Amino acid sequence: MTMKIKVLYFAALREALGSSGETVELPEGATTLAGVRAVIAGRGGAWTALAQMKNLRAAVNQRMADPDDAVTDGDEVAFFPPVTGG
Amino acid sequence: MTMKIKVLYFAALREALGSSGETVELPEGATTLAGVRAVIAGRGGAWTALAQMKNLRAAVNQRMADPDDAVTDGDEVAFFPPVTGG
Amino acid sequence: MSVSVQQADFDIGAEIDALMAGRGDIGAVATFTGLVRDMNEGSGVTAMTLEHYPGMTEAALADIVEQAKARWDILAVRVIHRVGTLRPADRIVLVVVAGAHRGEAFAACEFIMDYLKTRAPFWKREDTPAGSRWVDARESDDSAAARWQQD
Amino acid sequence: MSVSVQQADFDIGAEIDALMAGRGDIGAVATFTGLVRDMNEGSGVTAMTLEHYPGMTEAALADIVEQAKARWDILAVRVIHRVGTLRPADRIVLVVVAGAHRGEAFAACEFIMDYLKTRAPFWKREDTPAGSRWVDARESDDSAAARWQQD
Repeated sequence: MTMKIKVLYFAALREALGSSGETVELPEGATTLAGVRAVIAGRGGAWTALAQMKNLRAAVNQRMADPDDAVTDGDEVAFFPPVTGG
Repeated sequence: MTMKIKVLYFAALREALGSSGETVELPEGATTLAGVRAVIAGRGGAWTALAQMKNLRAAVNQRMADPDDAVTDGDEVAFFPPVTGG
Repeated sequence: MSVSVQQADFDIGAEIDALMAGRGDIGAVATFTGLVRDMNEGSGVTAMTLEHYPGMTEAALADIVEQAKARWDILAVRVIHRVGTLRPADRIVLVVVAGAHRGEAFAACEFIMDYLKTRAPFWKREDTPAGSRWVDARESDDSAAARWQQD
Repeated sequence: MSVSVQQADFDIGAEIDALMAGRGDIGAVATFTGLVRDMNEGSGVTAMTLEHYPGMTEAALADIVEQAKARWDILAVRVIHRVGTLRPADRIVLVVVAGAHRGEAFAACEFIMDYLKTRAPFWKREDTPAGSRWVDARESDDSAAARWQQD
């Protein structure tokens, strides 16, 4: 069964990718946040920003998440630079 | 030469003494804050409150002061309970 | 509602009054307001734009407030964070913590700011004479948040 | 004038605005407001009267502010302490500290309150259903002030 997730990009990463988000179909075996990141960066071109950007942070279903955290069908995943509000 | 100082009393001490202040002529030898306190408490009656009140604080010329601090002619001395503002 | 993300400015006095309304048990109110400075890292700043992650922002702020309430004996909290374009001297963020005593109000207010700075999804972009740039996260913000970690 | 002792109430927002007026270098404003609680030590409080030592009060507050300015890199400070008779939920004291960054604003604001509590000559008398009583100094206020002592 193919997993479909929603992926969002914010701030400098959004600008580098030229995208604020997309729906991504995950290949088999991509079951963690790190896996999702590798799949998208693997497209090459501007998408390599996802691999190269320093200190990239991520959330799964709107909660801060770590690279090893699981990603499953229907999840909302977000990638972004360290936050700078306040 | 006799030393004359102004002495002020505040809060619960003022009420216990029934006085908010007075001019005091100091006998020879009373040259510290502790000396001033002993002279006034030595009058007996209500004035013993000055010796008995726990944790009494004092100021000389409107600055917090210690028992050993010097008192000289014309000074303004104040005795009061620990402060409770704020 | 104790948390708001909004474009509109806020009135600190009115926010405190709203927290206090009808209650006499509050003895201490600590507040923090963050503002846009006209200089940052040596460059003049003419405007600042705040981007955020709608949905997660509100959830993250609510979570930070819950953590503060679990940790300190406080009575009421209000957090407002603005988004959109702001100018120097504009208010960005407000945290108000009310409690019976000052020590807990101060600690909870500072905790909320430190956590907000590292865990709430806001990003600042500054306009300077040399162009627009994203503000870099400060190492000191990570260490400020880290000191609240409990074992 | 950065220090006031007055009977009149104060407006926190207006005080912050006055400190900020005409400047763009302030990034952080920490405030503390102390209020009259309707209960203390298990008794209802119907009113509170604040006595002070005119002259020394202003000097003590100014000295506390100078110590804070010498110790932290802060830009502006405002302290207002009310005297006379107040009711539950009335404001008693306001400390506002403005700086470039939040850590120093928070620390200086808390320092000023801790020192004010132990070194500024104010005394509170509470009216309760059982009569009027002077508020006892709290041991915790001495220890709060003591932690700022430098060797």
